[in-house]
This record gives sequence, C-alpha cells and structure tokens, in this order.
Amino acid sequence: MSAESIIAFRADLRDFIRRELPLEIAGRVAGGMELDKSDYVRWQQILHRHGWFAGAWPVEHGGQGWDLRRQLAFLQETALNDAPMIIPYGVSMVGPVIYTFGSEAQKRQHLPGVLSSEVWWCQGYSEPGAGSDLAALRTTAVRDGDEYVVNGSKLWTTEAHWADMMHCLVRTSNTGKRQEGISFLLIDMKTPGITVRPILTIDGQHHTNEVFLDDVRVPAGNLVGSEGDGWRIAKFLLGNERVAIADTGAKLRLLARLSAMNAMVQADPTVLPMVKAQHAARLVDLTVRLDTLCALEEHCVEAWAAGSPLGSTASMLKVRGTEVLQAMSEFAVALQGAYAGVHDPADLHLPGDARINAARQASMMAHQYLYGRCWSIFGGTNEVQRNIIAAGILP
Amino acid sequence: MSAESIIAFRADLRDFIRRELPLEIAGRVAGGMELDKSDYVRWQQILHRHGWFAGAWPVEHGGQGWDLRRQLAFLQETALNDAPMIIPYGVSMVGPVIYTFGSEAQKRQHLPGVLSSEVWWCQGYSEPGAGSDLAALRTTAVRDGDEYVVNGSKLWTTEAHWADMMHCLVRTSNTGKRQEGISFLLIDMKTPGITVRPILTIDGQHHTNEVFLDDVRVPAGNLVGSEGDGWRIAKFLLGNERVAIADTGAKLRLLARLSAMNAMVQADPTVLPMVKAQHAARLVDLTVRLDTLCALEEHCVEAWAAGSPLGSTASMLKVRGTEVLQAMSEFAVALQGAYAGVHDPADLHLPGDARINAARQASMMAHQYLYGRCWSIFGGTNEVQRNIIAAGILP
Amino acid sequence: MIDRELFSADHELFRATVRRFVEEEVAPHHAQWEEEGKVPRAIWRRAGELGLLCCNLPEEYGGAGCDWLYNVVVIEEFWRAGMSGPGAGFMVHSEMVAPYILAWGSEELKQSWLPRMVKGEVIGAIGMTEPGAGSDLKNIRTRAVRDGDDYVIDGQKVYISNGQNCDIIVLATKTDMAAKSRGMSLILVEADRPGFVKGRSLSKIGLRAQDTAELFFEGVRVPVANRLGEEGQGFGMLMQKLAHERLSQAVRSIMVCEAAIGWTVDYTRQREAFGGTLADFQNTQFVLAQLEAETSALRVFTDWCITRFLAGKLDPVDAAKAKLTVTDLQCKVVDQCLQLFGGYGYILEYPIARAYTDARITRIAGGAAEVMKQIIGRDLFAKAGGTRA
Amino acid sequence: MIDRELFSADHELFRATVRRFVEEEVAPHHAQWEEEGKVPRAIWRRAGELGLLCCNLPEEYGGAGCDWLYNVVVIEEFWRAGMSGPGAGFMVHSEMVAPYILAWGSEELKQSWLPRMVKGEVIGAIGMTEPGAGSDLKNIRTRAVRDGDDYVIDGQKVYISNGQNCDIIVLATKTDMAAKSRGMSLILVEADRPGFVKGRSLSKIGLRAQDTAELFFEGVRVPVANRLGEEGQGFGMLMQKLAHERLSQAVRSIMVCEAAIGWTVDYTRQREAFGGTLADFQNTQFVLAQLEAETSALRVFTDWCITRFLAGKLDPVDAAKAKLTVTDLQCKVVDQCLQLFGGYGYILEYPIARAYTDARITRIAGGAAEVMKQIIGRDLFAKAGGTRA
Repeated sequence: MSAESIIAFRADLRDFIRRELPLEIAGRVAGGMELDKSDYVRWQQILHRHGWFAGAWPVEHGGQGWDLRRQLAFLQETALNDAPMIIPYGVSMVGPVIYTFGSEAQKRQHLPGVLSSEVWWCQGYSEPGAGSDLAALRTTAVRDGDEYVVNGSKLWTTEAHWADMMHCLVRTSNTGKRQEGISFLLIDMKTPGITVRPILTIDGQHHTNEVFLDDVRVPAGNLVGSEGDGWRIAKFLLGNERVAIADTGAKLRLLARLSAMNAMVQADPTVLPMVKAQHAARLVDLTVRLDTLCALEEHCVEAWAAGSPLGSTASMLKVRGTEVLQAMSEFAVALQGAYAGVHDPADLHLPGDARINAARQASMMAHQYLYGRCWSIFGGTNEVQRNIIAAGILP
Repeated sequence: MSAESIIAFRADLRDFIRRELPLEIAGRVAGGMELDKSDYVRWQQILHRHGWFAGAWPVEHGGQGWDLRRQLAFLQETALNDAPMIIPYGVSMVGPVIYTFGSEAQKRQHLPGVLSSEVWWCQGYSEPGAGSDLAALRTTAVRDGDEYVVNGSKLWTTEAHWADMMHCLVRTSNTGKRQEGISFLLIDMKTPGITVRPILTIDGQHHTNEVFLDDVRVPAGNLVGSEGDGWRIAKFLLGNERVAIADTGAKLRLLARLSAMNAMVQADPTVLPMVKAQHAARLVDLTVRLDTLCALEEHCVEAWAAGSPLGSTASMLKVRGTEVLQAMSEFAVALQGAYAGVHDPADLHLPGDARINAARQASMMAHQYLYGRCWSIFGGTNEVQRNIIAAGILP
Repeated sequence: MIDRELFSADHELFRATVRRFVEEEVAPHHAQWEEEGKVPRAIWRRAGELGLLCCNLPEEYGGAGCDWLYNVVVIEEFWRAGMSGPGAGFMVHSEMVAPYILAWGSEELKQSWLPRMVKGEVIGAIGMTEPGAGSDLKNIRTRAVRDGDDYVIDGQKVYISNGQNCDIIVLATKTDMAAKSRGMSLILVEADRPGFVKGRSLSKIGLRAQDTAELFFEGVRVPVANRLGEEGQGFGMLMQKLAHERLSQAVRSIMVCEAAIGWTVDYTRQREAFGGTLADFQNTQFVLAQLEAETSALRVFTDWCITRFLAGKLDPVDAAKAKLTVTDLQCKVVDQCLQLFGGYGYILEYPIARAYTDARITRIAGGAAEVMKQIIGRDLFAKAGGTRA
Repeated sequence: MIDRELFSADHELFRATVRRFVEEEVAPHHAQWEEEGKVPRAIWRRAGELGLLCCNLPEEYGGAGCDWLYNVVVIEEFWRAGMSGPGAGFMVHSEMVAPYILAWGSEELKQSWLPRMVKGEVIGAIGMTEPGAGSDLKNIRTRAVRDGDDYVIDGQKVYISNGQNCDIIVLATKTDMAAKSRGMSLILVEADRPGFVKGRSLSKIGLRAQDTAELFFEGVRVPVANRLGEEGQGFGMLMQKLAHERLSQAVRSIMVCEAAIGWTVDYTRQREAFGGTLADFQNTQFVLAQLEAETSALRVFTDWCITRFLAGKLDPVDAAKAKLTVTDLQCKVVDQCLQLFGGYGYILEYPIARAYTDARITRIAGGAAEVMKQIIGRDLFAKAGGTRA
C-alpha cells in the first residue's frame, strides 16, 4: 500500500469519526475519564455498522482485510480523535483464534456475537501463581463425558465483571512439558461455579478481577483446536497484538494534552520561572522520546508488512513504550502544580460535558500516573521482555 | 527517489568500496585507529576519480547532485564498509559556501582544489571566549587598502596542522547587533603571522589546535559575500550539516564491533556469568537505542527531502546521537574486562595490518570512550541544542 | 540495613510502645480511614494518652520534655508500617504547628493550646499553600488587615493537611500587601471563628487517610494577640523552621525506603516463577542491592542530620540536601520495588502499592525539589571567591 | 561542602604539611611523570622522610604509630589536587601491601621490609589480577609448588599497580590447584629473584603517572618463610582486608567529587557566555546543586565508615556499599562537571579532564560494581527468615 492511500485512509477515517463519534463519549475520552461498557459497545457497534470494525479480520469472516499499515493508522487516528480504544478480548483476541483454529460450528456460533459486540469477552490466562510465567498455570479441565470440569482461579481478568464469555487457558494434562498440557477453552460466564471477585487497583478503579472456577462444567465442543493446543494459540495471540503494542495513538493524544497544559502553565505569571524551565525541558525530552518511538513503530510495521519477523522487536516496542508512557504520566502530575497530589477516583466517572476544574484535571492526570504504572507489568513484565530481547541478540 | 533505487545505489557503492578502498586504510578504520592526512587524501581522490565525491554538490559545480536520501545512504555505507569519513571542512563546508555565496573568481580559484583534495581546509570559528556562544567572537579584520589585517586567535581548529587554507569568521564591525559585525574570510595558512599551537585532548591525540593570528594580511578578494554576511553563512552551514549530524554509520559500525566483542566475552569460560548477563543487557539496550536513532534519522531525512523544515529536529538528532555514542563507548570499555583501563595513544597509529592483541584492542576502545566525550560539547554543546529544541516547542 | 547508634535503651522501649499501638490500634483500621478520608479524633486522643504527640514539648506545656529522638521514633514507626494517615497528620501537628507556637506564641497562647495538642484534644494545621503560590511563599494573597485590636482575615488556602480535623491553624498571611517577604505574618486562627469555612476534602493520589482540605477565610476576626512573633516577621520565622520540617521529611522517607526493601526481599524470597523464586534472579538481587546501598548511605546521612539537629547545628542547606536526596530515593525505591512485586504491586491492598501512591507528593510538599536545588545552588555560588577545593 | 568532625588539630597540621609537599614537590612535576609513566623513586623517598607512607604502622616497624586518619589525610590531599600518580601508588603501598605484611608476615619479614616501606626505600605491590581472573580471584592460575624449603612459582599477573617500581610484591598464588578458594596462599616475592620478569608498562586511560605492569614468574624460587600466614588461607586473608581497601577507595573518590565540584564552581563563575557567566544559567546551578547534595550525603556516609573502621567495626558489606555508591558518584560528577567546562574540559591539561580519565577505572579495580552488588545482594537475602522491616 502506498503512502498516498494511507493518507486517504486516514482522512476518510477522521471524517467518519467526526461525524459519528457521540460527543458524550468523545468528551470523556478527551478528558481522560473512564468509560462504561455501554460506551464501548455503542462505539464498536457504530464502527461495525459503517464497515470500520474488525479491520484485521479477513473479509470472508466479516472483517475489512486491512494490512498492518492500515491497522496502525486506525489505532492512531481513532486515539488522536478521541475515540475509545477497541476492547481487544473479543475482536482482537478470541475472534482471530476462532477463525484460525476453531471448527466451523465454533465460527458460526461465536464470530457474529464478536462482530456485533453483543457478546462481550474476557481473557482468562494469568493465575495467582502464573503471571509472566504463564506456563505455570494450574487451573484444571478434566474431561467427563461430553463436558470438561474446570477448577482453579484466574487473576487479572480485566472486565470479567462485564463479560458474557471468557476464553481461557486450562491445564488438561500434567505429563510432559508444562506447555504441552495447556488447552484453550471457551467458557460461558453464567455457568454455575463461577465467582468474580473485584480487585481495586492502585488507581482506585475497578478494572480487573479474580475469577474462581469451582466444578464449572463446560461443553466439550467449547475446546478450540485439540487438547494441548493452548500454548500454540497463546503464542499466536501474542504475535497478533504486535501492531498495537506501542500504543502510540494514546500517547500522542496524551502528549498533545501535556503540551496544552504546559502552555497554560507557561502563561501563568504566578508560576516560578525555574519551574517553567523544568517543565519546558521535560516536554522537550518527552517529545523526542515519543517521536523516536513512533519512528521505530513505523519502521517495524513496514518490516513486518514486508514479511520480516524482526526478531524481538515487539518486545522492544513494549519496553520503550512503557518507559515513555510512565515518563509522560509522571510529567502529567508534575504539571498540576499545587494540585499535583489530588486524585479523586470518582472524577473519572463524570459525564462527558462536566466542567473540568483544576482539581478534576489533576485527578485525570493522577489516574494516568497510577494506571500507567501497570504497563511495565502486564502482558509480560518488562523484565521478561528484556529476556526475550536478550535471547534474540545473544549468540 | 524510490526505496528500490536507494537499494541499488547502496549496492553499487558497496561494490565500489570493496574494489577500490585500499586494504591498509580499511584495516585501520576497522580497527578503530587514527588515520593520517595522506590516508584521507588518498581515499577522497579515489572517490573523486570514480564520481563518488561531493555527492551533495550540484552537478554544475562538479558534484553528483544526490538528494538527502542518497547522501545518508553514502554516509552509512561508507562507514559500514570501513571507509574513512569524508573530512568536512573542504567539501562539506567551504565548497557549498563558495558556490552559494562566492564570486565567480572565488569559485574558479577554490572549488577545483576542494574537489581534488589537493587544497586542504580547516575551519576557524570558535575562539577562547566564543565557543557555543559564537557571536561573542573577537578576532578582528580591519580593511587596509586591498587587504584585511587580521588579529586574534581561534580555538578548536581541528586539523589546522594539516591545512593549506582556513575559512574563518572574523569581526569587521563592532557596532549594531553582535551577529551583524561578522564576516567570512578565506585565509592562506602560509601567510606570515599565523602560528598553530597543538592541543593534546583527553584521548591523548593531537586532533585540534589553537591558531594565533597576528597582523595577518589577507587579500580583500578573499572575503566571501559582503562584510557582515558571516553569520548568515554560518547558519547556512549548520543547516547543511544536518544529514550527517546523527552519524549513524559510524555508530552502526561500532555496534557491530561491540556485538562481536560481546560474543567473544560470552564464549569465554573464565568470565563470571553475572558479568556476561550485564553485558548482554547493555548490548540489548544499546541496540534498541541505536535502532530508534536510525529510525528517527530516516524519518527526518524523509521529511527534509519532502521540504518540511521539521523545526529543531537536527538538534534532537545531535543530542540523542551523542547520548547513544557515549553509552556505546562506555560499554566498549566495560567489555575489555581486566584490560578495561588500558589505553596507549600510540596504538592508534599502528599499521592497518598490525596484530590486535587484548591490550591494543583495549586502547582502541578507550579511544572511543575518551574521544566520544567531546561529542556532547562540539558543534554547539548539548545544552545549547536543548535550548534550541525548547525554543522550537514552547509557545 | 545499617547499624544505627542514635538511640538509647529508653528510646527503644518507647519504640516498642509505639509499634504495639500501631499494630493493634492503627493498622487494623487504616483501610477504613482511607475510605473515610480522615483519621478519627479518637485515635488522636489515644496517641495523646500514650505520649506520641509533640513528645519533645517542655513539661510546663504538658509535654514529656524529652529529646527530639522520641519524635523521630514516632515518625519511624508509623511510616515503617505504612500508616500514612496518622503518620502524615501527626507530623504536621508535632513537627510544624507546635514548634511555631512554642517558639513565637505568647505565654497565653502556649498555655491554652500546647497542653491540649499534647493530649490530642486539639488538632493543629498549618496554612501556607494557596492557589497560585505553591513553593513561592512570597506570593500569598491571604490578607490580615488590622482593625483595632483585631485582624480581619480574607483569603483562601489549598491543600491543607489536617484541614478538616483541625481546631487551630497557624496561618501565613499578608499584613502588608505592598511588601514582599517583609509583609508576611503568622496568625493562629481557631477553627470556630465565624467566617472560617472548611471546603471540601481533597481526594489524593496517596495519603488517602490524611485529611486535606481547601480552607476559606471571609472576614474572619482574630485578636491581634493571636499573632505569632512580630508583625511582618512571618517569612523569617518560616525560614527558621524549615530545616526542622525538611529533616522530618527525610526521617520519614528514609524509613519508607528501608521498609519497602524489606517487604520486597520477603516477597521475592517466597514468590515462585520459572522454576525458582524471584530472589534467585540476578536482576532481583542487583536491583535490590543497588537500592540497599543507596538507602544505607542516605540512612547514615539522615542520622547525621538528626545528630546535628539535636546539637542545634543543622545547616538549612544540609537539611535541603537531605530532603532532596532522600525523597528522590524514596520515589525510586518504591517504583523499583513495586516492579518486582509484578501484578501484586498493583493491587491497592498491598503495602508496596500504598507506599507507591504515598510517595509522589514528597517531592512536592514541604519545598519542591526545584526549590531545594535553588537553595543548594545559591549556597554553592554564594561562598566568597577563591578556589573552594 | 559539609562540616566534618573527624579530624583533630594535629591532623590538620599534618594536612598542611602534606598539602605543601603536594603543591611544591608533586604538582609541578606530575605532567612530566605522566609522560614517563611512573613516579620517580626520589619522590617515594621524600614522602617517606615526611612520614606520608604507612603512617599508621606501629613504631616498632618504623611507623609513626598514629591512627589511620593520618592515612586518610594523605589520600585526601593527593586526590584533592588530582595527583593521581603518587595518589594511587602510595595507596597500594600503604593501604594494601603493608597491612598484609603487618597482619600475617613473620617477625623477620616485618622487620626487614616494613621500616624500609615507611621510608620509601622499598616500594610494594600486590599481585592478584591475572588474564582471565579479574574480579573472580578463585580462578587464578599462578602456581607455587613446594620444593623442600622453597616454593617454585610460575605464572603471570596483569595490571599490577607499582609493577615497574616495586621491590617486593605480595603475590596471590595457588598452592593447591585442585582446591578452589582453599588452595590460595599469599607469598612475598622480592623483585630481584631470578625468573621474576617485569613486562612492559601498560599505558592506561587515566592514572598515567602510576606505573602499571604485566609481571611474569618463571620458576621463581622463594623460601617458604616468605609466605604470609598459613598455606591455603590466602583467600580468607584477602577477604579480611578487602573492607580496608574498599574504604580507602571511597575516601579517594568522595574527595575527587568534592574537588571537581569546586573546580567547576570556580570555572563557571568566571566563564562568560551569552552575556553573563555560566554560573548564571539555571542548568549550571541545578546540575551542581544535585551533585553537591549527593556528594554531601556520600561524604557523610564515607566519614561514618571511617569512624566505624577506626573502631574496628566496619562491616564488609557496608564497605562494599560505600565503594559501589561513591565510585558511581565519582564517575557521574566528573562527567557532568566536564560537560560544564565545555571544550576546555576536553583539553588534557585541565584538572577536570584528568579527573575524568582517572575516574573510569574506579568502578572496575578493587572489586567491580557487579561484585559489590553480589556481596550486598547475598547479604540482603542471607539474613534469616521473618520480616526485615
């Protein structure tokens, strides 16, 4: 795809977002607030209705068949124009797994609900003793006639409290290599034996959960692929996420916000000159760091699109992206001056047209600061990513 | 210019270098040694004979008329294939100044010697009291009939001890803005009244000098442009250097060297595992940093080629490039293990086929370490660059 | 951890008392207080009964008359356990409010307030920060206009610790709007004076159990006798006491560093991953070794500052150095330790997560890092000519 | 700079002597010695006359029998002035070689060598590092094979300070190749023994006036009586003395930090640019303020370690912490200060440029930073179970 057609694609998308994105939602995204499930569903359904959803899916499964460059452009343009992110657990994760590894029956049963956002998914991978070391997972699924009986617990199950279904890694065998005993199961969240316990995270919000599974009976037809395919599917998913891993769209939006806030501070006569100078220097540094991240991301996407695997570059994007985000969120707080310590989690749930005073703005930025902290941990800690990068470089 | 033709350009250039670059010179460059003037002259004349010299010059002045992408490709490929750098004072600096601002007589007189590398130039800008604050320069040129009489001193005059000519900034007026009293003068280094005093720098080498000018009489015809044009010309030169500013070619060569040295260390059973692990982590980090620098550089060159000025990006490349180089050179020393403190400046002047034992390799790497230190200072300190970046970003 | 030689057996006995109180009467309720956004007054009174407030006040004003190391013990034991609500609130009360009253209050003010502060019956706050005047106190706009034997006070303060709970506040005011630092006076204002309005509590990144409020003053009448020290001398008084405040902050922050390293050593030693424990990974060991080395160095520096302070010789520039370096280290330690906890570090109920949220403000409050650098930098260049080394 | 309370008036008198010697007899010649790659023996003897070598050796062995603070004064005054040649050479002689002989040499060895070391007539070196055995001493391959009343020594040492000048060397050897650390013995070898060959001097990044050599041992016969301590106990002896060595390094490095900041304050105050001095720039002030704060903190930590050492209580882990943090800081200080000197920082004749070249090795020699972290990390995790904080 040529540079010109990407520019046209971006322009079309921008037009569409300006026409169709509900102002209420845009206001909350622009303000840095939290969205409800209904906001995400609403926006995803708008996208779907107009042919802007499931961009990475092949056309024959109801997607748009975009190449990686368009996928990246979509992520950046939506973020830059205050659209909500696409919640990945359905359309970016379980959908591709099902159309790649699933049976015809599974495709017929599950893909339509993912595309219409009527069936909401969550991801049951991590466990209390198996985070970055995912292969240590211990939740068991034992075959009993036409069903599996699942026992165990899952941790960091984000938005499990919104979900209708969970795609889940379970242990079906304890012999052989740890990785080979893992299978991929689809579980209806209304099945008896499932309990969802909320976890309050460092930002004071309820995003994530612990999910307990006690004798949960799952139809055997909900196994994707064969027993023992789970690890292969999990690795497929990781590769699938690489275009989103640096998440530069959200970072560019945040940087624009920081620049605007900095301009306000620079214009404020009550702020000490030396504080202004410090802020200016930090903004400069962050701009350079984000520019280089974007350049690296573009370079990777070009290379991937050309078929080069580029070794461990996805891990590099993750590590760098995390570092940039955390530095930006630290600056976001510093910019709040006397309000730099203020954080009321309830402010994140104001309506999209709420008046944003200094304290509320500080809450939003404190949320960035605290929420940003988890980036270096989830999806494989940065330490694990560094191991991967090292393995790719060392002889 | 398309990506394909750049690839072909690079391939041609590589072929040429492999055929024509003298092994003696390649050996010294690959080994990280210092070159003599004769090496540079020899290589530049080879390039010139085969139409690979003065790439950025317009064809009508004897150059190749390459666009920025080819200029960047040339810099990277020559460095990656162990060719010497092009000494900039003639072909990259005074040449473009003369064909842009000079008279026809000046073009006829000076351009041929630059192209043939038979006339060697140095650059007389900085002074003891005027480094990054160049406008503070005090060397005076007073008109006396058909001559200027020049008095003052220049500092950091690199390779003045090799030079036939110096292009020089002098003060012709003390009224008005400091910048407006500066003029651009061409001075024959054999003129009576010029004394060159060597400076031994931190790496133990003699690269640079102080040049004293006592009643040096310079023909008035050696003034480029009009009196007072000096500052404008100096700014033109800065813009002209931007494609070389990140100097990624030399960095990529050094990184390849570091990777190879690291592989040796990793294979050495007497090195402690923890030391190996530290080295591995640093190599990873440096690889990422250099990758992002290259991506940013490419991005800038594309943008410049498309006519975008990109504000203060050249300063960003300078700051980042410096930081990466210094981190690499610090690692270069760390890799030498028990020899990490060894540095014999004389080792830098071995013949190109000299046996490189552990102590000699350590000398080369120590040289990188010490010489690399000046990067954050010369050509405008990083502090000055950060001021420029800040001015470009702040409202 | 490094050997310390500051404390006597008596101090250690007292420490055992404080620690038991923290474990039994504070820790079990702290999460609840975070929900409520303040520490109940009953706990202040219990702390008063046990002698944990303003320990070093002279006996004539109800204090124990002991040395300041007892105050240090109180700060350390609350912060070792991550009890940031009372940890921060008591510090303001004992290390900032009481010292001003003791140093510059009239005998009558001292008699009426200090004994009740020691008992925890009266809670003190200090009112400096305003919207638009954070670290630069010369810019405050709260006015105190003389009217007969009263001052009439108008203005607004933000971000006031103990703002909701307080019964009295030591207020930085301008008694002369034309003068800059020379126009500032400190006035003790009782919370029940008409026109003194407590605004909403501010919800914060951390220190969620410590109440923090915006305060409004609308024509509040206060007797001139409530002024501390001379009119127009407020700025100088603040400057005199800032070394004490900054040292208290270093005492707190270095304790948090030690505690966080301790939690992380314990956690990584038991947490299993990739066939071993996290403590088996070299990265874990090196990260913690580096933090431990830096923490040990700054522990010694902090204790040295304490010793100097006890001897009446603590240079304000040294106090600024301690505040700058120790709060920087605190933020670095909690950040890197949290990372080693992995996902658990991100759950609010883990102490390391709370310590992380509590840390950020320390580089702002009580003199931002930039202000500390300005103080140190000025001192470096102020020393008269000639070579220094 | 921070107040120090370590030294008595006598120490300061001695300091004045050392300083005068450095200014008058060392500084004018140091550049010449850098050219030559070593410090002339005459200077060693002058230093001996003035009592600057091995100050703390007992009087019975020719020393002044004074406390170790006199040694500290010598280290400080040489390094304050950037006199790294004798600064480094004397340190090896006084802080490493003499202590081994004193602690474990026979009475005869002590009598024959120590008084002459004090006088500067005999120069000592210590032979640990080998090609392939840098920080891991267990891997050394120099053998000492017992043959009657002699050892026969074969092997090679690299990077030996005072290697060219030395008259005696305390050599780490393997007396039992099969055993690891248990097989190591320390043997004093005289430089005039047949088979002891001094290789070429190594030219170095910094410390260019300090001679550093490769040494070769080919069938060198040494009486068994030259062994220090028991056979096979060498590793333990090294471990015992490493705290002393590491502390000496911290003493040196923190002095360099203070000196570099001083030079930079002086330079930036007089250097003009953009219509003011460099000292007027906020960046200059903030960079130096930050370095000054960190240097003050580690100065206090170093002095605390000295005090502990004088009292015989310096924990080797604390010495490792000091070595790690102070040498890191030294490299950071000279780097950032050099940057503020601009181009002048890059001219070899400026002290800051020399300090920069001298600094790099400090994070490697005498136990690399990685080894320090390993020592500290092991200690952190070794402390038996239960919560630590």
